[in-house]
Amino acid sequence: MLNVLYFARLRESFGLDTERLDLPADVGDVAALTALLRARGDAWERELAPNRSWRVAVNQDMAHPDTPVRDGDEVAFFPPVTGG
Amino acid sequence: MLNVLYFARLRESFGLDTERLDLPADVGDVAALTALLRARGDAWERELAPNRSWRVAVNQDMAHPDTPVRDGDEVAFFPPVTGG
Amino acid sequence: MNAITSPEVAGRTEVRVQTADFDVGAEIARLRAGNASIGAVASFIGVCRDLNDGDRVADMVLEHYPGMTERALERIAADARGRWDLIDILIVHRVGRMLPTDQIVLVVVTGGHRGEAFAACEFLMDYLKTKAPFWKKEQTPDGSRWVEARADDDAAAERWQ
Amino acid sequence: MNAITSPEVAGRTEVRVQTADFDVGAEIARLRAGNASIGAVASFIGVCRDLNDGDRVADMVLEHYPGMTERALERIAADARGRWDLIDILIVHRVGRMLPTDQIVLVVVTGGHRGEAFAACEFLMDYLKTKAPFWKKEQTPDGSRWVEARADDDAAAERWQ
Repeated sequence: MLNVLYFARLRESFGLDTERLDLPADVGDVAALTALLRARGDAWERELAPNRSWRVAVNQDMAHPDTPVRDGDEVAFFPPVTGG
Repeated sequence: MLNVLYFARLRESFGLDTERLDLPADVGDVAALTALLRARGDAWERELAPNRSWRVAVNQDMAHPDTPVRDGDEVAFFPPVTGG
Repeated sequence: MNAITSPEVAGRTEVRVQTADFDVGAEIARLRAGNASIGAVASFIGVCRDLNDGDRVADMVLEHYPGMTERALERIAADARGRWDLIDILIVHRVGRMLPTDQIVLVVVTGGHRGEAFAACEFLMDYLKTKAPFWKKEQTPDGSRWVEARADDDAAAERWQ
Repeated sequence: MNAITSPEVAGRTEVRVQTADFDVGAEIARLRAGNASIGAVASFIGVCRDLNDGDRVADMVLEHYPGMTERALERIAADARGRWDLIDILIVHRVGRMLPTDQIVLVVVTGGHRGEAFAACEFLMDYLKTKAPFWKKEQTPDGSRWVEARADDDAAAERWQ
């Protein structure tokens, strides 16, 4: 199981702030997980399209497409940050 | 008449914070005025020696050796500044 | 003559994310209390403006990622300590609803000398704006909108690399 | 929706030389009051340390050139306004006797954006330290001494030319 979090614009677009996700055997990194979510269509396909800007953190560290994702991880999707 | 002011280390060395000075006809700039003061000897010669560091302001603006000095001016001699 | 023999007071790093407002004077006084080795205090306050990208802003809501935000700010502070010789670092960032003229963020850096305190304070703000998970949503006359990340904030952060 | 229509409040330049201490929080609050176009407040406090050039400092006396000092500070502030788009500039410099941990100088710059406020605040301090007629005399265990001007302060000021 993964704990997946969504923030800001993504949270609103998905209508979801967190979900528990069974990790398929063939999903081993951030890129594969993103593809899995994008395949849900609608807002998922639109917000996570390659031409949109979003960020992923794994266990609260900024991640890259090839960052490994393992059972028990906390993965967060969010827009570029705008604090300060 | 000039109004001449001394600050900080110079004030202490000269034992003087201000004086009224008749301006000799041949003293027309800061360099000539400095030479006139240096000729007093002792602390004057020592503090205003070419190898010491000091500054001159004429009418409250930073001056250079060739800045003109005229009757009625306020001229100040002081060490490099150390505020802040 | 040896009148003053205050022991060196160690500096601290403090990071807070809170809905409550902060008191700049009190925060600075608390950091400085009893530490006679501090010669420089550089600080920055980010404030909610009533105008952004040409539109009136009625209010703003700041969202964050609890846990990761504090972690990111601690890391940014540690990075600053690796670059400069500093005494204290304080970062306070508010979340929740804010109105124009409300304070959003405070960064205070103390040190022996001003050059390092200034550099670290600006570095912390530049990094915070591009690396700490906060997001702003504004209310404008046309409705609410998520603030877009700014290219010049990325450029400001890249100066330090 | 047009909830906020605060008129633009003009910025001000304020320069003060005084023996009294200052209250950083109150000074910043006063500058900011009612001005919703301020997005950034950069400030710096210079503080009396108990150590300088390796010697314990028991106290310090700050002397200045009344009249020329205010004039120099006004000029430095005008110079900063010519370089950056700023809202307020406040410079408060104390004179007289000060003890370790006492505040010496305060510079506050407000503006729309942080980059300009930071740059102007550091510029003002660098220029003040090399161009405003103040002099420090310290009491150390070996007696009193006039503080010497520092080459790195000159270097800091030259960066802006």
